[in-house]
Amino acid sequence: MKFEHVVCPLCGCLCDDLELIVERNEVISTKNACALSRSMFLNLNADLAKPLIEGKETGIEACVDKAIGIISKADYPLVYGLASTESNAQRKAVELAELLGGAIDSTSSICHGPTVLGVQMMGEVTCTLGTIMNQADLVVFWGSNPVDAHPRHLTRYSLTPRGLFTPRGRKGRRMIVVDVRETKSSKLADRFIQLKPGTDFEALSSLRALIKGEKIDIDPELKELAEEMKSCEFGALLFGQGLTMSNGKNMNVNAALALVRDLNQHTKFAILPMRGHYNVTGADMVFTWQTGYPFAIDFSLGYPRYGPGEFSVVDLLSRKEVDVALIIASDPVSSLPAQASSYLSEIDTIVIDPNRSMTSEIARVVIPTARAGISAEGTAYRMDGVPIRLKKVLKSPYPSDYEVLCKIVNGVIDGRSKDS
Amino acid sequence: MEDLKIVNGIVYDPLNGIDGERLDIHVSGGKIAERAKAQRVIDVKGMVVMPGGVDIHSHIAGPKINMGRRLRPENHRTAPVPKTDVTRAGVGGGLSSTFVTGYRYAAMGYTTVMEPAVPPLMARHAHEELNDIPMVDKGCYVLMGNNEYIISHIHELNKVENYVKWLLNAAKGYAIKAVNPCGSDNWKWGENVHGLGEKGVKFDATPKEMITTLSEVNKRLKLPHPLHLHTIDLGVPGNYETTLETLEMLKGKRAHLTHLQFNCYGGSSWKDLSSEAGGIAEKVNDSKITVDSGQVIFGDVTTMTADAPWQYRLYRLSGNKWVNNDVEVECGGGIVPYRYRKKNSVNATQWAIGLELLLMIEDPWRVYLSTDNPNGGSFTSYPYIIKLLMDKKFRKEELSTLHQNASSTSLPDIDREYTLGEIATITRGATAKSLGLKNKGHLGVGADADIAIYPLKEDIAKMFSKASYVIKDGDLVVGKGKIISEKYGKTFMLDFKEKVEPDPDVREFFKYYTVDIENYPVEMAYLPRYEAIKCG
Amino acid sequence: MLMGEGIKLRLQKEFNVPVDAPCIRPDLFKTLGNEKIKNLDLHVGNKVKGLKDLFEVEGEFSDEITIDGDLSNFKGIGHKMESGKITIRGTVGMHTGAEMSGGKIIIEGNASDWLGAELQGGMIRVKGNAGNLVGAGYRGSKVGMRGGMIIVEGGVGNEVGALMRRGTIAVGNAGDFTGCFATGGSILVWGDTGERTGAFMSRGTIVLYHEPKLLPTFKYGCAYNPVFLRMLLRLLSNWVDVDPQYITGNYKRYSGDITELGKGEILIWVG
Amino acid sequence: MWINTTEIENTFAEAFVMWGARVLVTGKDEKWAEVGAEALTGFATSVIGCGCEAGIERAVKSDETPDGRPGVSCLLFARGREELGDQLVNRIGQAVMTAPTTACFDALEGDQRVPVGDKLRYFGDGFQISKRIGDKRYWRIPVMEGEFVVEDKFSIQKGVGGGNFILLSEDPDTALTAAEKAVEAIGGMKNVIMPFPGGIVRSGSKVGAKYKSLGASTNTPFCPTIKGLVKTQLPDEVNTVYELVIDGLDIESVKGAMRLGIEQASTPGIKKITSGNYGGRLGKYMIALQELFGDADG
Repeated sequence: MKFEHVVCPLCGCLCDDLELIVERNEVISTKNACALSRSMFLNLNADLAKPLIEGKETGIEACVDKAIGIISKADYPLVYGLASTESNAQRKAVELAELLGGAIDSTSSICHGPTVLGVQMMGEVTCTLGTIMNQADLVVFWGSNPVDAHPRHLTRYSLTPRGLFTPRGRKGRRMIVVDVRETKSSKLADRFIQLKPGTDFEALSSLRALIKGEKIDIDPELKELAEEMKSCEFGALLFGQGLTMSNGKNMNVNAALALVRDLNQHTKFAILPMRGHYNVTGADMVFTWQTGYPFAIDFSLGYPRYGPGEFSVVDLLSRKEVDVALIIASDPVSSLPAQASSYLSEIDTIVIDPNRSMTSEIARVVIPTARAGISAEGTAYRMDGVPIRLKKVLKSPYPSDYEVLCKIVNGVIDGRSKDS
Repeated sequence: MEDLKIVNGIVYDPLNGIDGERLDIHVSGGKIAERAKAQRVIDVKGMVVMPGGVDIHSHIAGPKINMGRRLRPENHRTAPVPKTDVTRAGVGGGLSSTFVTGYRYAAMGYTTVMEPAVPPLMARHAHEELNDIPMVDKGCYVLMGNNEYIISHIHELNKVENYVKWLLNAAKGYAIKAVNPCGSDNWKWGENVHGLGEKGVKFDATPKEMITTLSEVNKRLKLPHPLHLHTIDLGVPGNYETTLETLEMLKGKRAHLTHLQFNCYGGSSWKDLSSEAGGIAEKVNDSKITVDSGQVIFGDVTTMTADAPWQYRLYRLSGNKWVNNDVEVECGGGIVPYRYRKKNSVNATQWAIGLELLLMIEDPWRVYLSTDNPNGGSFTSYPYIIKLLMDKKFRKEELSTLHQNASSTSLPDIDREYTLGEIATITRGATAKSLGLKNKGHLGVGADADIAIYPLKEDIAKMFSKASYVIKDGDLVVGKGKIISEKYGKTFMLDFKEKVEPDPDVREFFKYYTVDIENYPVEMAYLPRYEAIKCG
Repeated sequence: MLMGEGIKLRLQKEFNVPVDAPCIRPDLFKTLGNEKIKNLDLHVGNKVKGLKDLFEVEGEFSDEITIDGDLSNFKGIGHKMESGKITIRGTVGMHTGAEMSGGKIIIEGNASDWLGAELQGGMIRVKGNAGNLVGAGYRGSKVGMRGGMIIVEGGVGNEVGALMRRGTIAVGNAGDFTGCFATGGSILVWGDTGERTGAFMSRGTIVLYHEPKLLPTFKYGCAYNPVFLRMLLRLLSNWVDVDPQYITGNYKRYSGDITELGKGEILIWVG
Repeated sequence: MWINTTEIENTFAEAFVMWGARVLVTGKDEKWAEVGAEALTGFATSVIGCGCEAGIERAVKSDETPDGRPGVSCLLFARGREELGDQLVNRIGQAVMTAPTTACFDALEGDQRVPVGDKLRYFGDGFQISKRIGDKRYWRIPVMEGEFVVEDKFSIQKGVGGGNFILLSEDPDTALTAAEKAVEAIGGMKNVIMPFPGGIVRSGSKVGAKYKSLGASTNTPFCPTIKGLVKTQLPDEVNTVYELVIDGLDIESVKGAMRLGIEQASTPGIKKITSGNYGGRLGKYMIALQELFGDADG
């Protein structure tokens, strides 16, 4: 069976033009998919999670009941993950955290959390990816390597496509890469500026000063870059974790946001974060409309409080402040610093995930689910905030993340009404 | 859902010509009924009974308000809203979270709210948020005034008509919205338009052509609500001339000019900005146009509009943080926090203009209450505005605390005081009528049983800020200003009768989008509770 | 109320989950008898408990509070207090003294992040170290500390005095982004400072006693002995030992951050 | 009444209300503090022609000044609040800001305050910096030498102007010596200044004049050279008269200064000490000379 216009639930590009051939509930070929995406679609059945309690396989109902039992008794539970699921599951997760008086955080806090902090400080002059396609004659990739991390970004959105006002495609666009090392992307660039590691902030600040017309003693390449940025017709700065997770973090983002904002006194310029997980943006969105805050939220007082560095996953775990962790569609053991992730094996950790992961290995309860975007529908938000509906192409024996979370929420409520 | 009988109330139902009569209201099956087998009788002796409020223009859902929420944790921090046994937690500052938005509207007796500016590409997001707003029915208007397909087909009315129809259906929108037509598109190149006749930077289309085209299409499609227009030159000193020209251009046509306060400025700079509300009101009196006021409220607000060049200007003026988002081929938008100050001459004049419009436009069926939430202030300020309208003395007292420039408007000389019937008109009857929502804004038999019951209080602001009872679709949801039961309303969309297919041109145009045309239309999954209003 | 009496809290249990304790404030305690103090609510994780469940409470009707115990996970002690004195004989958690407008907090151990955040007035003294964002503005705010004084004898983390508008902060060592986004006020760092001191500052003063690595967006002015600094140091010498040479010595003056208004200053002592 | 061989006339000195301020000028060393203070209080003998009356109160040691440098405390008096404010702005701006190394502080505890630094700051052309240290606000104005620091507002209070006594002597040298002795003694006192040159006035004045354009003219009843032509107040043997004028922050300080001055000046050869009064028309305070000592005797 052939599925067209399929949305790829892998990276923040959320390409929606894939074609899949499905036979016997397996994807047997893909069209338009990048290498990462193809590999994902063709290996969907590898490493599937099984319902486990204390490492022993059991029924999914038993797992859900066990999870309800654990989480209902928690003094301060953490709900975490949610970057690789759809928005209904995210909504339900917020409801659960609120109900429990716990904390909720998404993987934003370990990738583009600094971006959010930057935006809250400086504002953000941005656009959708199609605006870049249609208008940009200059694209600057800063601390991001789209060729490896977002393989179709350059061809679908930012470099080669011919848009409404960019009929010459690649020929009409300058590509600049600023990074601390050569990458596959920098090799494609018209100009590559290699920074000393940990000096992004200085470089961005210097560019701002140059754009204001200040004279400073700086690398001539940066001076040329400043001129290029000022004189383009429509520029875009696309930044990744090379900026957000290097020395300076949110301050680097502040400087980048300010640079782009200031450039708008001279030309049109926009800035976009190159977000990794396909729906990490959605987690920000859902959390924000339900609570006012995009990540690192605490409900222990009955209302939402915002605390990056306080209620964010790394901080809560490394300070050992939570007593139960519910991990949804994420693998913190593989992605968090050891000091934080090791605590997950000390407490009651529950994992809701379609696949086995390092976290499910250490979890007390594992609840397998139907994978969003493959076996469950729902909304995902592209890295630029464009919402796209994920498709269901395969059947799964398991309920979706959303369905499992609904059961847990209802279970907690039922448990309470029995108690009282 | 039990049947109800609401007895002994003093009823204001302007659409049915009822102005303060003591009447009993019967509710059955979620509708107003001739006679209900009332199992439950609510005695509202001495209270005022009105149809549920209908807000025609309030930014409550979608990418823009959510970006605003994300931008302003400092605003939320001071306004936490704890969960209760029946309600969800959230934040309730000027940018309330979705749940709190619903609760706050309901507590004031509002039961229908329209989100007025949705980029079609982001409509799915708007619907997701609308679905998380409890207590009220809702709908959204679709941004079209800077749509590059329309701009580039501006002289092909049939194509535009087909496209608009398809787009409204794709976005599951309720009305056509135009914001700074052609100006926001120019902002994609850092420019704006000045005057109705100015051409775009990249396109051969003028604001005038865009407005007349959309208004004509609106008419041809027989949409229930007229073109909802945020016209050009908003916020700029001296813009009243453009506004008069716009009104002249639309004379005899149906159109709704929104938050008109921002378009009534005389003078040539911020220093000599003055009110031209009188002339504008006269022109409105002399037309078929409807308007909403866009009252400003003193204090901290977050301005947000698809008028992106205006937001850039406001950023440069205020130095506050600024968000801009250009949406491919459709529109753009901006967000800037701002503080309206009593002692600021411009802000004080803006405050006065909003009231002048409401008081000088004679026909309450054609001027509606709004703050352009959250731009001029929060919707939670409506009771305060109602008090200003109903109480001349209070108006004067407030005026005396403002910068003197507010007193050089005609406001001090206006003696008009709104009656409760007129308040009911500008907050529900007329707005429902303008929206073409035949089951809203009145208490006639067959109407949705959305009922707001207010305690008759000395202080009018207090009276309207906490309804004694609110009934939504026949269920009692608010008691003494508190939510006693959470309930989700429906979303209004349009019913075009026949299937809507895009023109081949539109398919061709989608190469300028980064989303496949097949994935573009909002699926019905996003409207779990809906009512499709027939066009025509 | 007799002088010297005061209220004593002794922590009885140790917790890992965070405890939200803004009720511990002298201007409130001064109005309460012992029983009422004992019954004040605290949030321990998602549970509400009484003060007496955690502390042994002695004394009543006093605006001097002394607390013994490891309060590392206690947040918001002295939040918004307007008067009185808290002495913490140990280490304390986040948001201590945040938004306070008067009175005094003495911390004999260490303090955590957001110490004295958005401080309006009063004084906080820490014998040990403090965390990040001391005296800073909360997320999204335009203005951080608006007055008062914070003295940390040990080191502090990053972004001390972020968004500061008025007041004085004096610390042993400081991390990165000291005084970022400042629009006024004075920050003195007796020891070492990290990188990017004064980033985005538009006004305000940062005084350093060890040669830092400055951002390229700060511009050198001259070396001189600033009279106002003599005054500030003499005032500070009421609470900390100030080397007389700091008062009489010369300072190199840098203006910045030129990416912003550029009217801030970094003064570096040259002896 | 007599002190030693000097007759103290039974009359009163007529003093009036003035607004006073205490300005502390500091500098790199005593010299430059003094230079600033001298300039600040220069040409300030009489409000009649100088706008204010001012003088140095005392030297202030470095450990008592806000910036830890030597200072000089000055008192300035003017008829009204606004005049005093203007004088402070003009004088501090022209005489202290211009003087090398100086800084300028408010050294009065008063409840009313006038803007000074707050006005002078504009000289900084946008580069001035406001600093709050303790509970006071200062302005730092960039100047060619470095920075001039001046307090934002200065306290003012109601004070007393025109406390005086007049020495009548046979011999010019005796008169001057006695006057100097009085000045020296009063110089050690707080809260008062003697605004005239060396603390001594030779050209005492009376209210009114023959010429309509003048409000005051030479004190003819006390001018020895024209004794024969006017209704004189001078005995025949008197050849020289000096007046000592004292302005103070409060009446008690002025009285104390007058008492000490009269005691010190009552030396052989000083025939009589009297004082200028205008029949009660000039001022609020009438300081009876003899009562000064009545008080002292107790």
